[in-house]
Amino acid sequence: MTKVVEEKREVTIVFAGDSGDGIQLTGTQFTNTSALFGNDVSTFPNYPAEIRAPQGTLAGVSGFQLQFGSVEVFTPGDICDVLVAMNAAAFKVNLPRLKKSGTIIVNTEGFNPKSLKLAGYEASPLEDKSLEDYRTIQIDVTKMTQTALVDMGLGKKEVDRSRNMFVLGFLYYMYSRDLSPTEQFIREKFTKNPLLIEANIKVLRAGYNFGDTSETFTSRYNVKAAQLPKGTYRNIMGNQAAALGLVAASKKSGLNLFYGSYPITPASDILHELSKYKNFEVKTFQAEDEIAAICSAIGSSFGGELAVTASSGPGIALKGEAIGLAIMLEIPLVIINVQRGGPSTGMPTKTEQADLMQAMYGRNGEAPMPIISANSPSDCFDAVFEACRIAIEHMTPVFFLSDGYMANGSEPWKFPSTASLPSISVKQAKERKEDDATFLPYKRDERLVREWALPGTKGLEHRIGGIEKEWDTGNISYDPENHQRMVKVRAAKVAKIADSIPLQELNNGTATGDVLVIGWGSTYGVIKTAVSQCITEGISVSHAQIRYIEPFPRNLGELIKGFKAVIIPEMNNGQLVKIIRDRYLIDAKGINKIKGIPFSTDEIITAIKEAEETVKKA
Amino acid sequence: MTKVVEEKREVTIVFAGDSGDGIQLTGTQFTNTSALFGNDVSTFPNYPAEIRAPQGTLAGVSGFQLQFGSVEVFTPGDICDVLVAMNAAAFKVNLPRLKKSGTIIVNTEGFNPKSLKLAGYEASPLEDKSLEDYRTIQIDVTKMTQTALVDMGLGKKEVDRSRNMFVLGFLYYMYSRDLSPTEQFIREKFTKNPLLIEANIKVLRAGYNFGDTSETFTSRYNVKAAQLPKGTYRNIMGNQAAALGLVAASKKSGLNLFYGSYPITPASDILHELSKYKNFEVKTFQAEDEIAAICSAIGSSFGGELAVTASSGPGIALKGEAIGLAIMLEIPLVIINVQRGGPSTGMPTKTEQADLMQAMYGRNGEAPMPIISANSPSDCFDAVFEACRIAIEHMTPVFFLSDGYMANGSEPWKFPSTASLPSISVKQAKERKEDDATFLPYKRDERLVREWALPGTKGLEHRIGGIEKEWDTGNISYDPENHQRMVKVRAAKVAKIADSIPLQELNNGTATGDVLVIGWGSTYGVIKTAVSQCITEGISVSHAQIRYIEPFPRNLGELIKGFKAVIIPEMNNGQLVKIIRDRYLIDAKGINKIKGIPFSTDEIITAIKEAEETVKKA
Amino acid sequence: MATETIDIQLTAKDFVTDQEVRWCPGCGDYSILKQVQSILPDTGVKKEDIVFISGIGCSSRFPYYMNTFGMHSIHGRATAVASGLKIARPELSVWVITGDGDSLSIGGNHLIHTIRRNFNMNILLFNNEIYGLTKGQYSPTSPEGKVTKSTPMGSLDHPFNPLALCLGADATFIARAMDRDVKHLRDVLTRANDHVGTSLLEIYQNCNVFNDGAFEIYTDKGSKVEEALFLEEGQPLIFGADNNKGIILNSGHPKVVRLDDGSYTADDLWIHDSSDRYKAHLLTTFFDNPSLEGHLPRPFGVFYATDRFRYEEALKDQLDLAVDKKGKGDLDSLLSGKNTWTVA
Amino acid sequence: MATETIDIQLTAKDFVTDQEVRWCPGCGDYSILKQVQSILPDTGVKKEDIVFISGIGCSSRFPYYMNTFGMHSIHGRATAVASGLKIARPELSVWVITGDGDSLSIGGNHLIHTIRRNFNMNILLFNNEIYGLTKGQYSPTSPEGKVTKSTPMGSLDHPFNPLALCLGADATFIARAMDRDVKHLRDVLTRANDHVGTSLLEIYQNCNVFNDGAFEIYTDKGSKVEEALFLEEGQPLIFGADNNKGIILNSGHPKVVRLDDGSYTADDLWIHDSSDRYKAHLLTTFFDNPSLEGHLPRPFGVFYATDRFRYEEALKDQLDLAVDKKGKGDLDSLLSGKNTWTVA
Ligand SMILES: Cc1ncc(C[n+]2csc(CCOP(=O)(O)OP(=O)(O)O)c2C)c(N)n1
Ligand SMILES: Cc1ncc(C[n+]2csc(CCOP(=O)(O)OP(=O)(O)O)c2C)c(N)n1
Ligand code: SF4
Ligand code: SF4
Ligand SMILES: [Mg+2]
Ligand SMILES: [Mg+2]
Repeated sequence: MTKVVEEKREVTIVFAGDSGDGIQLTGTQFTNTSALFGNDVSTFPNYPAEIRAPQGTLAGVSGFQLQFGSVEVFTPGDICDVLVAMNAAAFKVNLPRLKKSGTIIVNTEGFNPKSLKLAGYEASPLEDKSLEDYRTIQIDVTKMTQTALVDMGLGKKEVDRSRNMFVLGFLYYMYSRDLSPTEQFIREKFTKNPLLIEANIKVLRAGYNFGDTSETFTSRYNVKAAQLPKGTYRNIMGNQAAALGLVAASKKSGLNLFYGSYPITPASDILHELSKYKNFEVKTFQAEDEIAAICSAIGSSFGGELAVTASSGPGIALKGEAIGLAIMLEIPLVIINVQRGGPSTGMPTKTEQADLMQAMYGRNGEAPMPIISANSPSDCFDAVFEACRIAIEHMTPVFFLSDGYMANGSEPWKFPSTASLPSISVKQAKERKEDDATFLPYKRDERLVREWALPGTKGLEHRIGGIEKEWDTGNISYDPENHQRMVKVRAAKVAKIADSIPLQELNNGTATGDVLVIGWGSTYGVIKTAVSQCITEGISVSHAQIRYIEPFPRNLGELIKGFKAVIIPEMNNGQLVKIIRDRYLIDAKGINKIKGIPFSTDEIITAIKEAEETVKKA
Repeated sequence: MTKVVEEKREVTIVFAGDSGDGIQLTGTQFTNTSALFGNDVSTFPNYPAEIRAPQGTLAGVSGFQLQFGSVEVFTPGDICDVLVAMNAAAFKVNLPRLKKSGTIIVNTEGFNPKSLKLAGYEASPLEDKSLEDYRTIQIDVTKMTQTALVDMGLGKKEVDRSRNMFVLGFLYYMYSRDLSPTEQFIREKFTKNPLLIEANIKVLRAGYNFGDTSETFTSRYNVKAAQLPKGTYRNIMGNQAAALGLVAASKKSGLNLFYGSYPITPASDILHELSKYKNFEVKTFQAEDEIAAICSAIGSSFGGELAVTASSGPGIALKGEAIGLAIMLEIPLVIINVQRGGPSTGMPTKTEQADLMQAMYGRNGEAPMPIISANSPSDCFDAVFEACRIAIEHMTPVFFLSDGYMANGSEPWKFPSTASLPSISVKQAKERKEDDATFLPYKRDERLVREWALPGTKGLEHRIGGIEKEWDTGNISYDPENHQRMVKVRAAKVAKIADSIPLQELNNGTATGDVLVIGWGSTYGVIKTAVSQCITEGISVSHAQIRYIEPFPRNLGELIKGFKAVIIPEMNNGQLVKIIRDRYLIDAKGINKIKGIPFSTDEIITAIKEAEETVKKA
Repeated sequence: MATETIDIQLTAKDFVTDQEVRWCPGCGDYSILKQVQSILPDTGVKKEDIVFISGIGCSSRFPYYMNTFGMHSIHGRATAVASGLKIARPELSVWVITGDGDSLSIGGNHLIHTIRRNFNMNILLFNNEIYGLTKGQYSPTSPEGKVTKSTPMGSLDHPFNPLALCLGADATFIARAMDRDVKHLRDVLTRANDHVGTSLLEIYQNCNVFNDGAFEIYTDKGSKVEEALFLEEGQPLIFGADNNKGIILNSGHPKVVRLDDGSYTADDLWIHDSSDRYKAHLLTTFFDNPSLEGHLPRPFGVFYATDRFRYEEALKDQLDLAVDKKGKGDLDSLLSGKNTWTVA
Repeated sequence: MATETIDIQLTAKDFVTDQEVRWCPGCGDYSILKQVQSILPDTGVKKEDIVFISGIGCSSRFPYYMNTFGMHSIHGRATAVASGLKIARPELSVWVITGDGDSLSIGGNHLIHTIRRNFNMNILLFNNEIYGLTKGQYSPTSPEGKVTKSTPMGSLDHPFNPLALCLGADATFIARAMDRDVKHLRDVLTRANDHVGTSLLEIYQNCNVFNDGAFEIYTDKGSKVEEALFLEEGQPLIFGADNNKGIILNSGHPKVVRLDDGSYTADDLWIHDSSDRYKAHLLTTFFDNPSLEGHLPRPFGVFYATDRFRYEEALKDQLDLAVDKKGKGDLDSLLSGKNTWTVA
């Protein structure tokens, strides 16, 4: 029997199962294999809130969605072509994401009476007529795996743990993929246990062969390599990229990296990542709390290192007072907020963009500081590198805003070479001789930046602190005129950074037109996709994704003036929109989704069309 | 020799000396006596940053400015009619505040060579021609006091400590004041030391008599009682009024007051004040830090008390995370910020309004809460009472913003009777019987407010926390739709408070016109004075002082539309102006002073005239 | 306990909520939950008079599973919230549930301040020597050199000795128990609850996902007799297979001796006296790494219990005294103050 | 101290800045400032290698007056800032200046964590048993019943015993001195500086404005001999007029005995040994209210000093080891990772 191989431009798959089912690993392997094959990929892991929620429950479902394509893909996909469900709960939670006529692959053993009950099903949905619209592939994965491993002397637990390899093998067959990258991975992972290597590879191949030999499956798909720009790629997650960006900035500035942090979801992975790089002179310090974390970073920065602290919303709230100190001290410091659903503890494992105003204003007094964000997982590298550059070159704390979506999502990254990265210039005050003029710690250059004066340097002894300081000398001053001058100069210093950052470019569309969609952060991919599609449909719409939120690029106001309507999609209740309205007095409209999950392309397209309609009517 | 008695409408005096000179006490006594006499008064104490800066230095100068009048006065005065200087440093610091032709009263002993040197004078300014424009009264107060107390057996320290009474007595003479209120005060203050009573009264009278008998002083002044609205008055400072407002709200709601706080300038006096009211069942808890302070208040509120926490900017920054928790819990809580100069430690003893944005946005996630401010010292009573009412009736944390200026300033207060105060209605959930429906902790009424369910009430057992909660039940929920619904309902609940607060009224001027001056907080008095004066001069200007900053009064947008230009004076670098611009898309202009000291009337008048000019030109 | 007692007898089941328990299967938290639910009926306190307050962490999910009043607050602050509640409502039975990260890392300051103020509340410190909820970073109780997600080359922090720290903060009650010895745990829970003042109970809790077996040496049949020392009031310090070892005090320094070779008898041994602060201090120092030669066994039970005034009671006394001295506060006279004038 | 030493001899004057000292006349802080300035030249550390870090409080103004590097940080956080600096620059000589409110109230957690990590730094805790800068509220070291601005009816907090707390946090060096006994203060400052690890020196400091005379009993000629016990290494614990009293250890419990009535001689007494942790603990308990009958005298000097690894050194070792094992980090190979593909 010949099997048809169908060409596909892009495919979205969601893997779902219990958190013990190895879903994240399965998804990551499929992603890596596809990326290595040359597809463009974009992923969205969706963890349960519990470490290990009770097996088989709705709350315990772990999901991993990915889109891969022979064209550029900017999101992990809105609706899925394929749903892989290891049990009834995973099926129930994810069915709404599946497109009509999509493919369902289920492990039938996960639909036994107990599992059905846990998922709240009266009867098995697999026997339901409602599934007629879909193509359903039912496999007793558990049994197949057991069969494959019979006589290998493994316990039931170990056998069951390799079930995911069967599914993966089967999908590799369906999408005509090579098994070798995953086989290599298995060999490395179980390097200390040859039996497990053998077992996992066996099951992986069993899954592949099952697809190949079974008569049921007549179609296979092929998603060609994408025409990505030339170069060498790797797959990378946002938090990983941020960690690498910090190490790169350390290298390019010649400063050791200090990372003071307190664990919190979803920022902790940066700490885990960096703690592996001790041979890069990277010092990670797990402090007793977020306040100690930022204060230790302030101490390290005072000592002359590239100091970084990171957290998520609630932890950032705790850092507000110390951020104010860093602003007064005018020392370099990068503060990373990997945002999650709020307020308060909120939804720790879900994504959101609701801490922008906190970054702008979350401290006492007039305390402006630069804010920069990234557009996608791999872009975290560039953005955090840029945050470090600004911090060091402009002697200021800088916020870098990431979020759970890009932190855990992944995509191919055409990584740079060390040589191609810009260097970061560090201006430290020089040793003073006896007859040199007295050192003035708060004397500024033309960019209004003071010098970094490191302990250990002769003649630079000086004292700084959080009380208002006197112009030039940095001594305590309660003088009214001095205070106003200092408040203004601190603001001007931040504003002046606009001179050295790129102008805002349009990410899509023409320089003038009907609708401008302004986004920031991880909405980049979905806005990009939606705007492209609308342009194809002939709608007059452009897209500007803002990386530099404070200060804004110099030309942003001008750019906005070219459009009749401005809409600002955000995963919050409207924050950037407030700043834009205040600054440019235009009636920008917020498009808001506060569900802990990213926008779908459709949602943005609908918003664009509504805006276009309003423009047309006017 | 007859002495002329000259009538004055209003007089501004600044008392200045070392922080050990009893300046604050002298000023307060003069204020109280004038108030008791029937003048309208307004005061502005200006402390040094140090507890006791070295004697005689510029940094150690303590000042107390007051304006009193036979007409209503709204500010402590811009320029002074009289400067009382106990030493050269006090003279130097305060001379710029004195109007040309003003009166200078100096203690000559404070201009000895050592004092001159400490103040940085080469030669005594008293012998300088530059003083010719002023009327200078030189008294060797130190010697006069010593003479008055000779043979009383007091030590030099005690004698010198009563010098301020001589000055006070002299001023009482100059302004035709009665000595008895101060004599009464002395008797109470030194009740355990009759010798000191005698001494202080002796010196006070000596000062008075010195004025009376000395031939040098030919003019006396009379400032008639003001035509204040009928009623009984007392003099009150802002922090005191806030403390009383809390006790009153406790009484009118029937809830015990819990005040959890950590000392910080300029908020500590509320703690000191409240700790005296134990017989009102007021519980004050000095916590180990600001976080414990607010968390203890959250615990107390959960237990059913009227819970309050207070701090100033840096301490408020530390409370951000816990404020988010209170927003999630939807429990009553009043958070007081007595603002001071920032950022960071800033200028602790100086005033500023730079924590508005922090109150709006200083926490993670979408976390809206009501914000209310007061217009003047006595208004702190009403504003804090209103904050308590909103907190209790709408089950929400509420910010009350005060500042150092109104906290330490004082004015006459036509205090209310308990009976005249509105009552605050507390809606607590009732005990549940066996067959009652299950209690739903997050079920809301038409105002979107949930019920307060106190431990100890049978059948109301429930668990709440900072993780997103399910509609009605309050159980943990990660459901995307539920999250959006909850974020929106928390915002709607706060927005709905606008239904129950008064419409914005104009404090001065006509309902439409050229210029609208919008203020908030302690700028009330100076804007009121400036606008009145401009209206007299025929300028088309009105004044709206906003008490309710979140939510705004429903009619604010409409009201603003009636004017061609809007200016917003703030003691910060522009904060309310941002909110107004964003909300109403009008080109409101900020008038900003960031000097740690209040606006002068002139500064506001100039701004109004400039705005008027621009309107006329357009 | 000042709390009113009840006539209908509750059972452990009355304290179970309708919320699904969501700890990992096998987590030590299950056992602790069960023992707490099982001792509460015997305290005689009404369900509605009990409040569980927690911070953030796996263990801090505890209140959701207790059918009492409860608050899952923010990380590290449970003791501060509980302090305010105790001041507001001294009659309630308040329990704080906290983890080793929650109470000793971010919440360390509130813990020691609560302890010195001696509010009448019970603090259950679930010590699993790891951050569970954030998936496996070392905690302030993790041993030196511990390899975790954030310390791939081993932890560099010298760990806290929690009971020694709390005693240093002048605790009035310190005790230790473990998830697996349920009868002993129930006994100590009851004694913690009976103590009037802040009772600090450290419970060794196994995190089978991120730190499995951290306390196995004390819970495993084989090693337990040699490694765990159970403190009993008025009894000598004896442990070991067939009770063959004991502890003596040698001019203020503890020493392990054998009871089966004739050199010492039970009469020579240190007698446990939980009112003796010096001895309690010594017991907290029984904290060596159990893999070291000559180490002392780890004590379990009540180390120390003493009576000291409670903050909330002292405050109540001041409030009463103030009323006695000044009369019940009269708002009108407070508002008018002492110096008024009238404009007619 | 790893810090390089110098050839030109500095003097106390070299450590004076041009900033006017702004404490209240008579404040105990002046003396401490002076003693610190006077011992620094003898440490042989260069001015530019010394950093003073403080929090907020009267005492925390200290760095402005030291002609070294300095930071006046925020309230309670000086130890955390200093920890980061020590990790960045282990070779610097770092001093933390803090008050009883700064270190034990808002900063309590950072203090105990710094202590357990044992960074090589010196912490000078200026204890005046009051909040000076905010004008007179009680602090965590104020005695029970203290009447202050925030406690008109007397404080309800049982105070911390700072040295007991720090020992509970496993301090490697604890000591006590006072502002008025300048020679002793200089000695103890020098020993604190010599200690390699976190040295915690509590200094009784008189706040003559808000808490005058709090330590008079230990500083006043008349009472000092009876009330202050000066600890000297290897010497018996003797105090009292004409050294007429001593302290013995009675089966682990301290007791005051007379030396002048023939019942005891110096040979019977407790010999001070700052390496004995048990004895150090006992010494911290010499903390009774001095107005109580039969109270023990208050010890001054070095209670305890021991050697334990320093966090920053252990970290340095790990960094070196990592380079040894993996080679110096190569950014390009880090950026490329293990799985790459090329689009041609
Ligand atoms: C302000 C803040 N910082 C950090 C976190 C992340 N966080 C949650 S629980 C936890 C530590 C958990 O450890 P532990 O207290 O030992 O509890 P366990 O999970 O082990 O029971 C951390 C770091 C948070 N929720 N809030
Ligand atoms: C976050 C914050 N909270 C409160 C304060 C106010 N404050 C400054 S110093 C201080 C306490 C001072 O006491 P202590 O540490 O004993 O120092 P001392 O003045 O007695 O030397 C307080 C409460 C502050 N500056 N910052
Ligand atoms: S992670 Fe550990 S502590 Fe948390 S629930 Fe799982 S087993 Fe228990
Ligand atoms: S208030 Fe007290 S501690 Fe502060 S400077 Fe004055 S005397 Fe010293
Ligand atoms: Mg733990
Ligand atoms: Mg102090």
